Amino acid sequence: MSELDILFYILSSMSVLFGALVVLTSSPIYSSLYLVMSMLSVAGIFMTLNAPFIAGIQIIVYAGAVLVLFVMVLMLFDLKRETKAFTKGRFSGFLKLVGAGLLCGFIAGAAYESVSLIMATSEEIPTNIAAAAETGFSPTTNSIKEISKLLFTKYLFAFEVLGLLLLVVPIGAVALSRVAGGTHAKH
Amino acid sequence: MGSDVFEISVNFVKMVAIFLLMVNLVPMLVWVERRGSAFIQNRFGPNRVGPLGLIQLAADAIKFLFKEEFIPPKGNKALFLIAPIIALIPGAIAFGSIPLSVPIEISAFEMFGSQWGPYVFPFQSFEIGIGIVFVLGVSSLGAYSMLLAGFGSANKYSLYGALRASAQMISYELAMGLAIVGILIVYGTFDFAEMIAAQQGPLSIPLFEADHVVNKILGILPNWGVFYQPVGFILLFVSVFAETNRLPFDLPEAESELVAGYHTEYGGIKMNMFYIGEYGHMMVASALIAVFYFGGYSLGTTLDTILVEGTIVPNMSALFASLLNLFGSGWEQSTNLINVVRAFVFHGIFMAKILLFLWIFVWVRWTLPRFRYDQLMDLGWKTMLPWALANTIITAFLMLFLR
Amino acid sequence: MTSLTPIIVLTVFVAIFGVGIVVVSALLGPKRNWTKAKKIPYESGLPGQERKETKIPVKFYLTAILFIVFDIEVVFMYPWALTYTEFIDAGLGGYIFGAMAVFVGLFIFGLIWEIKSKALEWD
Amino acid sequence: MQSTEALVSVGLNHYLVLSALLFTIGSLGVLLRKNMIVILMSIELMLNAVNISFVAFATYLDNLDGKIMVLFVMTIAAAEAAVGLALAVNIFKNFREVNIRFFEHLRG
Repeated sequence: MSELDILFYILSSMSVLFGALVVLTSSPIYSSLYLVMSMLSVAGIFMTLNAPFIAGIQIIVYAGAVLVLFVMVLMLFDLKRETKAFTKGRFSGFLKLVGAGLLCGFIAGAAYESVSLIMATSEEIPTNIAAAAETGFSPTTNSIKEISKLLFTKYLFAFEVLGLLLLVVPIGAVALSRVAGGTHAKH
Repeated sequence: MGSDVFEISVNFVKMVAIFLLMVNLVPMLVWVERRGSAFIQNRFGPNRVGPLGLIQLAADAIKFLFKEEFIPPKGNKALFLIAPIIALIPGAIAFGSIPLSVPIEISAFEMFGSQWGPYVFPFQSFEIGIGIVFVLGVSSLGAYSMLLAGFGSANKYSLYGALRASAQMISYELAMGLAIVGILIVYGTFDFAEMIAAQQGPLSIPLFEADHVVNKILGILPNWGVFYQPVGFILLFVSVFAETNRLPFDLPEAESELVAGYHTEYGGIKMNMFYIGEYGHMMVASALIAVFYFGGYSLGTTLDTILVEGTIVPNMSALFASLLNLFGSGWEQSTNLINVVRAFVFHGIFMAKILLFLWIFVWVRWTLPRFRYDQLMDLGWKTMLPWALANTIITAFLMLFLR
Repeated sequence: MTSLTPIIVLTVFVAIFGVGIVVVSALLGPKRNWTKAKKIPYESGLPGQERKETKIPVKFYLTAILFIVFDIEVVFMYPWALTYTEFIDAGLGGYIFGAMAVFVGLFIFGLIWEIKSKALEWD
Repeated sequence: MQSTEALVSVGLNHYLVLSALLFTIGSLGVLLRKNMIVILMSIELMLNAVNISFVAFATYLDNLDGKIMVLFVMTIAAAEAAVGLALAVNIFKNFREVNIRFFEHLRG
C-alpha cells in the first residue's frame, strides 16, 4: 500500500461521496458546495495520475470559474428547501431507476472488457505508476511542455475552432439576456 | 513527505512554521497599518500599550478571543460558520507553495547513535511543479468564502456586498492571468525556483554582444523581470489590489456605502479570521510580485557573492557556531550550519521585499480615494483587460526578434 | 512527481486551526440573551427595512459568464506561453505567433462586442 | 481479476471503475432531479468522470492525446454551463420557478 494508493483511495471515496451528495441533497446551495468539494478531489486524483498541469487547470476552470457562477446564480434565486426534489411519478421513477441501473452495469462491464482488450494488444502495461517508475517505464517526464507542443502541432485546428466557440458563447449569453423578459431587455 | 522519520518531522515542522509565520505576521501588519496611517495622517497611532504600542498586537488578539459568539438567527448557521474557515485556507496554501529561500542541503550526519542520510529541504511548505497555475487556482477559491459569508448572514446588504466583492474579484483575475502569461513568455517555466534562477546576472540585451556600450550601461541593473515586463508589472500590481479588496478597490466593504459588506454580521474571532485571510492574500500577492519582477530571494549575482562567499554568511555562521559550541563542539567546520545560515540570510532578503510591498499596500490605502462601483468594473473590463492583451501580444512580437 | 500529501496535510491542519479558534472563542465568550434589536439584521441603524421578498439585481451572472469564457481563453494561453521560446528556437516563431494571433483576435473581437453591446453597464 | 496484489496496487481498472461510478451518479442526477440547475450540475459531474478516464488512459498508455482531450472537454463543459445558466436565469425571471414541470409552457 504505497503512499500513492492510500491517496487514491481517500480521494476517490471523497469524490464519489460528494458526487452522491450533489444529487441527493434537496437544497441546491448545498449540492453546489458538495460539487465544489467533488471537483477538488477529482483535481487531487489527477495529481496522483501524474498530471499536475491538468489538475491546476481543473481547479482554475471548474472550481474557480464555473462553480462560482453556479453558486452566484443559486444565491440570486434564493430557492428554499425543495419539498418534491425528486420526480414524483411512481412508475416513471421506477423506470428511471431501472434504466440507471442498466447504464451502470453496461459501463462497469465495458470498463473491464476494454482493459483486457488493451492488455491483449499492447505489451504488458504495469498496473501501477510506482511500479512503473522502478521498471524504467517512466511516464513522460516534463509532460507539460510536451502537451503544449502536441497541442499546437497536431491539434492546432481544434484549438482554433475552440477559439471560435468561445467567441459564440458570450454573444449568445448576452443575446439571451437581451431577449424580451430577459434581465437586460430593452424596455 | 519524506522517506524516514527525521525528514517527515522536519517537513511537518517547517509547514507549521510557515503557516504560523503567516498568521503571526497579521497582527504585526495591523500594527503597521495603524501606525502607518497615523504617520500619514500626522498623528501618533497606538503607543500606550508597551514600547511603540507593540504589545497592542497581543492585546488585540486576546481581546478578539473573548468576544461574544453571535450567529444571526435567520441566517444559515452552517454556511455562516464555514465561511471564515474557508477564508483561511486559500491564503495559507498559496503562501506555502512559494519558495521563501534557497533549499537547504544537509549532508549525512550522525545523531542519537544512528546515521541519517543526506537530505535536501526546499524552503517552502511543499514543492509543486506547476507553481503559478496552482497559486492562481487556489487564490480563485477565495471568492467562495465571500459568497458563503454573504449568504450565511441573512442580511441583504451583506449578500449584495458579497456578490459585488466576488464580481470584482473575478473580473480582475483576467488581467492578473494575462500579466502572468507575459511572465511565462519571458521565463518559459511554471516553477518559481527556476524563475528566480533565470533572474540572476546583470541585465543585458542578447541582440548586442556582451561588451557593447548598451550592455555596459544596463549591466549595472540586476537581471530582474521588471525590466523585461514593465507594463505587466503595473497590470499585476493594480489587479492584486483588486484581488485582495484593498483600497482603492474596497467598495464592497466600504463602511459608508455598504455597511461593511459581506462581514457585517461577523464579530470577534470570526471577523479576525477574515482579516487573516485578507492579509494572507496580500502576503501571497506581494511574494508573487517579488518573485516575478524583483528576483525573489536573490539580489542579483554581485550582491549574492558578497552575501555567500564574501562577509555576511561566514561571519554569521561563525557567530552561531560559537553560540552552539556551548552545547556541543566542532560546529565551526560543519557545512550544514553554513547552509542553514545562508538559507536564512536569503530568507531575510525575501521577507524585506515582501514587507516593502506590504508597506506600499498600506501607503496606497491611506492616500487614494475609493472608486465608484461602475468605475471600478469599467476599469477592470474596459482598460485593464485590453492593456493586458496588448502587453501579451507586444511581448510575443518582440520575443520573435530579441530571441 | 509533485507529491500531494503535504497539501492535504496542510489543508487539514489549517482547517483544524480555524475550527479550534472558533470553538475556543465560543467557549470563552460571554453568554448573554440577545435583545430583539440585536436579532434583526444590521442595516446601519435604520429600523426594520427587511422586506419580505428582497429584490436582488440578477445581472451579476452576466459578469460571471463572461469571466468563464475569457478565463478559459487565458488558460489556453498558458501552454502557448510556456513553449513559445522553444518554438522560436525550433524556427517555428511565425507559425506559433500566427496561431495565437488568430485566437487572440477572436478574444479581442468578443471583448469589443461585449463592450459595444453595453453588456457590462452598471447602473 | 488478477491476484489480490491488484487490489492493493492501484491500476487502470481502479480509475475506470471510479469514472464509471461518477458517471452513473451524474446520469442518475440528470434522470431523477427536477431542478434545472441541479441537472446542469450532474452533467458537470458526468463530464468530470469522462475526464478521469481520459487522463487515466493517457497516463497508463503513456501518450498525451488524452490530456489534450481533457482540455477540450473542460472548455465544452464550461461553455455549456454558461449558456445553460443563462437560460435558467431567463426562465426563473419569467416564471419565478426553475422546475422542469414548467418547460411545457414554452411555445414552439
